[in-house]
Amino acid sequence: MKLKGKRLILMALVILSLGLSALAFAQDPTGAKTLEANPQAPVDYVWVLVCGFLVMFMQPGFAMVETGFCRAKNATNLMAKNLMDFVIGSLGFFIIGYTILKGADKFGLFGTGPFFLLGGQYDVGKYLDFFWQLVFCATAATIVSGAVAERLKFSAYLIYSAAISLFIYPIYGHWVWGGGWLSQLPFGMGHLDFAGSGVVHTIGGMVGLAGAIALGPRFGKFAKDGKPKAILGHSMTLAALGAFILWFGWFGFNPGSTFNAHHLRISVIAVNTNLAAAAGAFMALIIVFLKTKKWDVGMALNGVLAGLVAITAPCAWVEAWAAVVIGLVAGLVVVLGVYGLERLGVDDPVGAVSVHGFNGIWGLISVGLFADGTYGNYATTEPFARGLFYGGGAGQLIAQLIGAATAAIWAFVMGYILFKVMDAIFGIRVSPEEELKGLDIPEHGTPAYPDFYTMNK
Amino acid sequence: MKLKGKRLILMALVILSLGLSALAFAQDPTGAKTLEANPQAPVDYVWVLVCGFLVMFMQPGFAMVETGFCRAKNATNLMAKNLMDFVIGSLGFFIIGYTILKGADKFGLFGTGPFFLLGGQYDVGKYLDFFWQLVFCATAATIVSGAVAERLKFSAYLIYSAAISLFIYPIYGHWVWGGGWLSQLPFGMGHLDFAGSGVVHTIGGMVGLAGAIALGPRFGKFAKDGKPKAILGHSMTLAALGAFILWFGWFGFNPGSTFNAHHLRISVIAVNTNLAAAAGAFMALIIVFLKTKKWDVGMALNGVLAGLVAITAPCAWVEAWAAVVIGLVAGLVVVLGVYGLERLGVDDPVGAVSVHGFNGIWGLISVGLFADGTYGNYATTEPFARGLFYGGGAGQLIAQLIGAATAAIWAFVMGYILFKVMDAIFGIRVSPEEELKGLDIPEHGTPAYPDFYTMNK
Amino acid sequence: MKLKGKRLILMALVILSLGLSALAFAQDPTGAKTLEANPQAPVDYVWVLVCGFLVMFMQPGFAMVETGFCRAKNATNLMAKNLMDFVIGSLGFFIIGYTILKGADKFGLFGTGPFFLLGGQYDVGKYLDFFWQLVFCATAATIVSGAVAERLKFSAYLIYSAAISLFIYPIYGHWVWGGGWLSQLPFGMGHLDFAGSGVVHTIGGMVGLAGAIALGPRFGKFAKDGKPKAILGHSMTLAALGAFILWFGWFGFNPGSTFNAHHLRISVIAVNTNLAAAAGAFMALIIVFLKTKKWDVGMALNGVLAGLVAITAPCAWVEAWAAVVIGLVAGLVVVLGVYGLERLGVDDPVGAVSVHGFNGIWGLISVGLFADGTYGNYATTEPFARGLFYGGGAGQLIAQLIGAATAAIWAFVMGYILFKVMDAIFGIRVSPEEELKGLDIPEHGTPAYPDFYTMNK
Amino acid sequence: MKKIEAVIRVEKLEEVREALEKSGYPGIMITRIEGHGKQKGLIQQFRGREFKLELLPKIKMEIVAKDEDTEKIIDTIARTAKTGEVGDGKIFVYSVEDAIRVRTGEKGEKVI
Amino acid sequence: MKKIEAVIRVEKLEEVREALEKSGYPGIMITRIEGHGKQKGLIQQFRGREFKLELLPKIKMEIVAKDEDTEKIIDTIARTAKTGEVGDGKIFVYSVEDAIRVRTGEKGEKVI
Amino acid sequence: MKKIEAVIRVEKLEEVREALEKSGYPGIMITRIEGHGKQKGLIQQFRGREFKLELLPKIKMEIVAKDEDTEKIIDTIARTAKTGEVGDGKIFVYSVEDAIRVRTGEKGEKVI
Ligand SMILES: Nc1ncnc2c1ncn2[C@@H]1O[C@H](COP(=O)(O)OP(=O)(O)O)[C@@H](O)[C@H]1O
Ligand SMILES: Nc1ncnc2c1ncn2[C@@H]1O[C@H](COP(=O)(O)OP(=O)(O)O)[C@@H](O)[C@H]1O
Ligand SMILES: Nc1ncnc2c1ncn2[C@@H]1O[C@H](COP(=O)(O)OP(=O)(O)O)[C@@H](O)[C@H]1O
Repeated sequence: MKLKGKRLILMALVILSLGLSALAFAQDPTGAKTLEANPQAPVDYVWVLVCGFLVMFMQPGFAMVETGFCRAKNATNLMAKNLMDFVIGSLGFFIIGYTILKGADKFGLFGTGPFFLLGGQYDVGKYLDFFWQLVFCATAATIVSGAVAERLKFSAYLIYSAAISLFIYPIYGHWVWGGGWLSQLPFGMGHLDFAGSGVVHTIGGMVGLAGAIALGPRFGKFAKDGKPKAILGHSMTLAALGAFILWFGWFGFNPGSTFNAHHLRISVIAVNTNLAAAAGAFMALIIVFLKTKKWDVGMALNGVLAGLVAITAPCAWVEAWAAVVIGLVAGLVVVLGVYGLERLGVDDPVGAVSVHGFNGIWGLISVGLFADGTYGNYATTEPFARGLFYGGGAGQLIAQLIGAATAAIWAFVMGYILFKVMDAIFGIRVSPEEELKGLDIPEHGTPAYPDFYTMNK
Repeated sequence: MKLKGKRLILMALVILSLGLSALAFAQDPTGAKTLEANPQAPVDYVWVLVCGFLVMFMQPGFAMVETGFCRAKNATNLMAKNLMDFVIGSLGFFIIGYTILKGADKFGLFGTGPFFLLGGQYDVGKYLDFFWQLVFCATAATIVSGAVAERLKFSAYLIYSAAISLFIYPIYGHWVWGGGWLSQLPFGMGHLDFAGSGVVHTIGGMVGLAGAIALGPRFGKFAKDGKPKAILGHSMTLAALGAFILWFGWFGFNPGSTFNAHHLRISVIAVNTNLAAAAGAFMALIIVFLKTKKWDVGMALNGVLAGLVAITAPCAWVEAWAAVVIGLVAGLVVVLGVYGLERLGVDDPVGAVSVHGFNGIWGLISVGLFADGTYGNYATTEPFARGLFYGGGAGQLIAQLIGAATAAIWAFVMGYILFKVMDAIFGIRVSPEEELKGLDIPEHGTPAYPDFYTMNK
Repeated sequence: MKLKGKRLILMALVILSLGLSALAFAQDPTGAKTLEANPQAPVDYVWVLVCGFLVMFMQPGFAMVETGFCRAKNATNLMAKNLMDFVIGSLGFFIIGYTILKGADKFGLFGTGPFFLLGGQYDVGKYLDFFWQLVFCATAATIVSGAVAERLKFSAYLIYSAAISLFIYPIYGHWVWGGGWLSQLPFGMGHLDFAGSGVVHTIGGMVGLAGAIALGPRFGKFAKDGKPKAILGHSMTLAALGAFILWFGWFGFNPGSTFNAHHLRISVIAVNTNLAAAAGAFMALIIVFLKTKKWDVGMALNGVLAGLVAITAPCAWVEAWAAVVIGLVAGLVVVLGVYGLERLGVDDPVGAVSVHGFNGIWGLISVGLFADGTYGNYATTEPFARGLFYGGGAGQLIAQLIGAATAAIWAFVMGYILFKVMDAIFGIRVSPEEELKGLDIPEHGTPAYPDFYTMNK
Repeated sequence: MKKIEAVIRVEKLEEVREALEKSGYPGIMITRIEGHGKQKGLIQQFRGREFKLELLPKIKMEIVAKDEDTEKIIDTIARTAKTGEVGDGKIFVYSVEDAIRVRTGEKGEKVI
Repeated sequence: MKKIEAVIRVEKLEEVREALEKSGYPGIMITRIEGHGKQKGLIQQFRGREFKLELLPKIKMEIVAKDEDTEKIIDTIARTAKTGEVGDGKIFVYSVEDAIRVRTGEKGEKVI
Repeated sequence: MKKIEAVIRVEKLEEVREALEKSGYPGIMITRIEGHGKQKGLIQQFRGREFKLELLPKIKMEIVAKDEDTEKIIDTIARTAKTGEVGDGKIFVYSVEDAIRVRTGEKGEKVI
């Protein structure tokens, strides 16, 4: 009994301090006061940081997938873009993006407060949150490079990178994760997006769609009769490496989004993440095999990513078999998306729109269907999210549909305006000669593989 | 004094709750009850998950080593195999493999219970264990792709992947880690295999040997007089990258196998893992240098992996100098293995059998020699494992030899039957023309490096 | 109140045990006593180990950057060097290096004690410290391979690797981190180098400079009139991958250097690390663009690393905006360094001297300027480090300058003697024919890319 | 029989081949070469340092044709490969003594 | 002196070279080319989309031989390179005016 | 017009090209080939197993020159490509029937 009592007190302490941990003792740059207030904080900090490192490591994952799926003559350019979106994203998010996302809410629309992490934000908890939000923002930013690959000017990409990290991402992020209007929808528990199927992937994917449309297809993508032609990537090994790195990094992305190691639910999230990825790859491989009688690795890699994107929103709220189902559907969505966009004349060199844009939407919707009432709003205490199939009614589903539509429209419209305005001012597409020669030498002076005999296709 | 008292109580609480943590409060999908029962659980969950992520990241390590050591014309195929064994492995292990491995023991032979993680398995602790076991199973599965590279049909590989994750691996795993008969041998502490030199590596390596024998050597591997010829891999950079990734991932594999961060012994395990890898590489480099006067990087990379495989079983039970000795012997074993198999006419394109099969056996045996009585059966409390050189007598060694022989025979026989049956039904080897052209285009339609001028050897 | 009281006791326990944790209960190979003494130890062990794994993973980062920036004909050789410096480094540091670094201080100059981790060092805490120090030592070792790339004999590199891990690194490390004279300078808090801008990077970079000078430039680097010529690397994708891996690994390097997860300051360190890297890349990209009107990715990648190296010393003592400034200056330093060394006729194929040597120095100095009094000497309790700009006077700056000069001189002189002595005895440079053909085949027998048509430049 | 050997720009390969396809040609060998002629070298850059690449990537096409078809093929190539800028390339013509079709062993002009 | 120029299948390179080795030949130059003749293009596929590769990888071998050896070498190549399927390739013969051995500076047929 | 076809060592490319640059030449095509002649194969090694590479990487240079320039160009190449060791390579000379400059459509010796 005595033991039990001590234990309850200990528990109480833990729970209490967790409750306070978010913003308690603000402006504690040293961290000593925060630790005193919450002696259990170290494991949370370790968890969040390590997961954040994994999310950052998704950057080379994207870089490798994109360059692997594009031609050797644009490989340097893709490295440049994937590097600089993270660089510009980091700086832009530091300057103001973070404030817009997580500052004091104004009208449910955006956050306000001091910029540059100044003004009372020099605090271990604040910095932890900033780090986490930053790597997520940068992930959204880097998605777009694939959709606009092999033809967008580098200078336009730098400006785009600034725009997405300064406001396109932070504003939508605020609506969902910063206390904005979507999080307060009067349906279900409000719009729910656990790790960002919508905030990160739909936003990235739909800005990418806008970019791909604004740019038009690459030279040679469509025959004169409009029939799509395949343009092969230059390295299946790098593409596969990239997909594996992303899969690995996603274990930071999803489980880390509890922002709290005391939610032991993290194990369920990890399992769901893995199973959805596997199911996505399996489905994509099988569908294309039925169509072409070939085991298409490129599409299977897209299937992995599709499964990962789709499970990102629901991962904390569903159980294993549902994760498999969500992944299987994701594999279907990505295949249909890739074929469908080609039919519409849109050229998305790496499948970014189908992977991130469409499956981000599917992921959001799936929360409204499969949420099974075992996890709350980043909380292990009631209320728990419950979808249509688990007796939760249509409320959550409606909230999800509203959020998904908002994400898609916001990102597409902002992206389209951005690219069109840039295009009107200075032209966003490289010249036809540069496109034919590849962007590496005209834009960067540096061919990616000068020691190898390469073909120019 | 008072302080001391509180401390003891705290300790007691911790130890108590750790004892219970494994299965206590089953069916706690939310994780709140588990946390209440064991407030120290978060650091264990974080440890196991992060280590599990690292183990998953070994997948691209294998992919890069194998593709680097094989020819460019089969690179897409190797990506496909290394991807799909993880995909099929994840799904197969989810469907039934996990139940066979960890379900309620029947006759010491296999586990039983509900499949698909259903039936009371929706529990944070269960899911954690599932995740950990899954990434290990997938590692065993992916080892084989190297031994059968450049000639096995992709469809046969899909079936093999299902077979190993559905029953070949789970059944043997049950014998050692699921409470089966090997763990209950009346010698020493029963058969001990800390992180799976046997369960994962001997199993994978010996199924690989069976596959390599069933398939026969690649065209051109042996001259008409039977003399082995070298077939160079296509990228030493990718091979080295892969070996480094594996080395990195092994820090999840071995230290994470405590399944418990409260075993501070994890630091010893990390040191041993690193030193054995270094010693293995050193030895392999030196031996081949003495023979050929060239610094053979390919063999040194194999030496790294050999050291890692060998230390996998004993890593928790030995001290640093012993790890170095175990690694040095592993370096010797892999070199002798590679030359020996070639002499026997077996073609193992990447050295998987010598690295994983033979050194898995050596690792198991070394436990019986070097275990020094400082760590128990996944426990920091007595009884501790003790080998021949540390006054433990021959008991543990006998248990190790029985386990090693069992692993080798089980895996080889099951593998051989599997490949031979498939061969009888639909033929497991691609046609000679496909082999000459490389598997990438006939099987997948996609060459790995279409922008580069490549040679076909 | 009652609650508060309990909490304070708990706190006291934590702090007490932390204080003891470093060496308390030495020779506890099992770890049970250490855990009993400090029930909070697991999270620290997990943190240090996971960060240590990330530091180890920097090895392939270096390997990929170096090989990407060098020619295909030396790619196997660079893999061999980057592998074997870690192998030899691990073994050498195990044999004696660790004792010199962390053994009982003698005259403030070096440590003494038993070698081979023997003699009472079989202890979980000791092994943890050994692991951490080992991966740092190996990082210093691997820096040099870039500066001496494409012309140093492999045998000379093996000897160099032994020398740096046996004594060059450990002795200087002892001065700063082992209680040696630099740590006891009577200025500021003594010389401060949080994660090793000096200990690791200046040492590595300046030994590299010595090697580059001793070897002379590569054939073709300078025209007959002395004008530097560009020698392109063979893979911008691998170089970028390597830089991303390093960026990722640095999140272990810097935050992990608290050696303690209870310093919640780790979040600040992570943010600073990221921002400095971004700022360094941004600055390097812009400067070269202003000069050549091309977006130079190679220099931007160097800029990333420059920012990371520079922030390594100050990361724990500064705030975010200062990290950005430090990174921007680092970007400038690396560009000036690269151009300056070329002007002086020094050939550093990958920019290792500018990245690690010069920015290591800048990083050390920046502590004396920007330290803002929020963190102590690996402690969250006073005294806190304070630089010139934060009212700390010139004391800390002087300590930093002394340390920086010492590091640069020690490393350069020892390195120069080492390479010159080896050169006198057996010649450290490959023959001109071997250099022209590339080192891969003459030294290792193995071309890196035998399936590809490569050019020999 | 003549062999027509044309050096053209890399970017023109597809266009020229399609033009030949339309106007008809017996067969082709395409080789990736590096060339140097009147065209100035290409400036490249690596880690801040510029340098001139003297040898530029070019495509060499070789077609063995019947004497009577030679003119037309040369015309087609010359027309489609032209940009008017330095570096467009050259076409050389050689005489061929004999030709054999491996598949059948036949010899002479008929195998073209 | 004649130059024998043979276009063969990539997979046949090793076999043909070994046959030549046995029957004797003076020296050889091997180039990796892409070819187009009667053989249909190869279907490849990328992310679900099929496409036809018009240019197929081929091997070009060039041997400069004494007039009297030409016949035998052509025979050897034609025999071993043959599969009977479309795409086996062709052999062309040209006359060579002179030959120089760089190592010695010697000229004429004797350097072959 | 003559075509000069020289097979040289890979390491000699830069030196030969610079010598030609100095003494003057009209244009050049450089192809990366594999060759086999008197020179012994190269021993390589992979994972402990040695093997002989029969085909060695070589450089083929082709220059179409006016008849009167042929001698000098051959001399320049032969001189700078020489090491005196087996494997230095050979130079072959062929006659060229016609030449066309794509940029202008001009024909004959003047386009060289
Ligand atoms: N006399 C020649 N011999 C061999 N190759 C030549 C000759 N002249 C031109 N070439 C090839 O043609 C290419 C284009 O020639 P160039 O002189 O640059 O253009 P243009 O034909 O417009 O004068 C060169 O890169 C070279 O490979
Ligand atoms: N007239 C030609 N000129 C140049 N190359 C040719 C010619 N005819 C055939 N070739 C080469 O030979 C290869 C094989 O020829 P193809 O017509 O496909 O086979 P077949 O010899 O069986 O008719 C082609 O890919 C092409 O490179
Ligand atoms: N008769 C030949 N026909 C075609 N190529 C040849 C001939 N003789 C030599 N070569 C080429 O020249 C290269 C060098 O020739 P080799 O006989 O090794 O040297 P050397 O000229 O010193 O006798 C060979 O690799 C081959 O490519």
